[in-house]
Amino acid sequence: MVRVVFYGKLADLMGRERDATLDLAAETVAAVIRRLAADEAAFAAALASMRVRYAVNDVMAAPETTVKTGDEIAVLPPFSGG
Amino acid sequence: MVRVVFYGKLADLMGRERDATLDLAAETVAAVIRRLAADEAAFAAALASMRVRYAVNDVMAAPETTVKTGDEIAVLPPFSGG
Amino acid sequence: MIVLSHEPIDPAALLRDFLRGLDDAGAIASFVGLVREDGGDAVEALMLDHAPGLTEASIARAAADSRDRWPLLKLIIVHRVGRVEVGEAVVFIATAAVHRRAAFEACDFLMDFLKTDAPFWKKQISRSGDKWIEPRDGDYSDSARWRKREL
Amino acid sequence: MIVLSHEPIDPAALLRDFLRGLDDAGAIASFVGLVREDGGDAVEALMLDHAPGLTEASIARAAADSRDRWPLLKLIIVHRVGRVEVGEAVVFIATAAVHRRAAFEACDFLMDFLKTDAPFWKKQISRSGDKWIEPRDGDYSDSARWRKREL
Repeated sequence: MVRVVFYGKLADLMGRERDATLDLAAETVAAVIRRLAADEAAFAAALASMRVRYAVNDVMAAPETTVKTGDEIAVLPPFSGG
Repeated sequence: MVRVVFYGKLADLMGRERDATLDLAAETVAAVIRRLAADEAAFAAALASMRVRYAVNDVMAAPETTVKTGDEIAVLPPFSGG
Repeated sequence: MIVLSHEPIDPAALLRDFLRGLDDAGAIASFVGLVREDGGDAVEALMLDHAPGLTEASIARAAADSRDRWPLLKLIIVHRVGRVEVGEAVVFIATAAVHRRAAFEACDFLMDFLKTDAPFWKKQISRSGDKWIEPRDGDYSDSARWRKREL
Repeated sequence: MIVLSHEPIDPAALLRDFLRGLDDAGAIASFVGLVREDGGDAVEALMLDHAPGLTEASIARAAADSRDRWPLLKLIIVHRVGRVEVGEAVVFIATAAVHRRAAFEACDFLMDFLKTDAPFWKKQISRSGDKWIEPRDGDYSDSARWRKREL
């Protein structure tokens, strides 16, 4: 099980966080997100429409980064601060 | 008679202001300043060592500008504000 | 100093504190970003989402980067999170240096960073509905200025 | 607003006043110049000479010029004259615009103007003696940036 946390407009769509099961002991961020998107057309459409970045345990991470049980994936739409 | 007003390091040298006589009804700023410098070697040296600008009656003016009785010439060493 | 504030911030008071004990610094640049009425659209507030932990770490890295690039004597970055009403300050930055070029450039750099590269998400709340704000094209090109300079 | 002040100025209070009633402006850049200790030389104060009338008119022209170049909603320039003690502010500038680039650039432009093109003369008073300060080479090249842009 990993926790997936959504921010910005993705939090409006998915809620702040979800628990996601892992099919293997270690999977990539991309695989976890792909599985969530397969179940939710609106999330899949949102991912396709913007450049999303990820963080694992509060560190920016490429989609190829592997996660294991207990890790937290942050799903980050384009930033806009200031 | 014109009033000549000095600023910055030139005021330390010449005092804030002097009255200068005119040889003609209208003379150039350059002529008035040249006459003052002829009498004061330190002022002549200072003029030679820096780029001095002039104003006549509170308006920036070229050395060729003519002045008449009652006018005020400001003698301006390089600016440094802020 | 880096602060994420859930409460309204007072830029003038922050500037007053910042100016204390700056005997060696001649130049202080600062920036205030206010939530503004957006033309016809009656904006009521911004909602600022952030990623606790990640956002602070990201700003801390940008602050360290600015100190590597410019000889700064002091800097402060204060950013609101949560609901920010129209007319309130979203952000306050101040930078201090011996000479003004360093202070100006670092302040400018840090604002560009906050606009496009810090984990914040801004939703505009207005009478006509809510919408998520994306950076303007100008914000991206502003940020790119600092990357070009590295080449 | 342009002010030449014989009395100490309070940049934080000036910023507070400036921020009032800026509903349409999202971006406020400001600059504070302080009299600083000059390394080993124990500076006590600056004496700022100016040419009453000429100095105000010159700053007013630069302010109008900045409004021609950038879409400014408000600006303030406050400059000390007379004796300014170490640690006191010599100058405060603030500029307000819808977007930050205009505010930053106008503030930067006005400071460059004050350093090299406004009729002020600065004498440094220190324990080792008094000396008139000339702009640094960097001040002249900073000012020249805005003239190049006109070509």
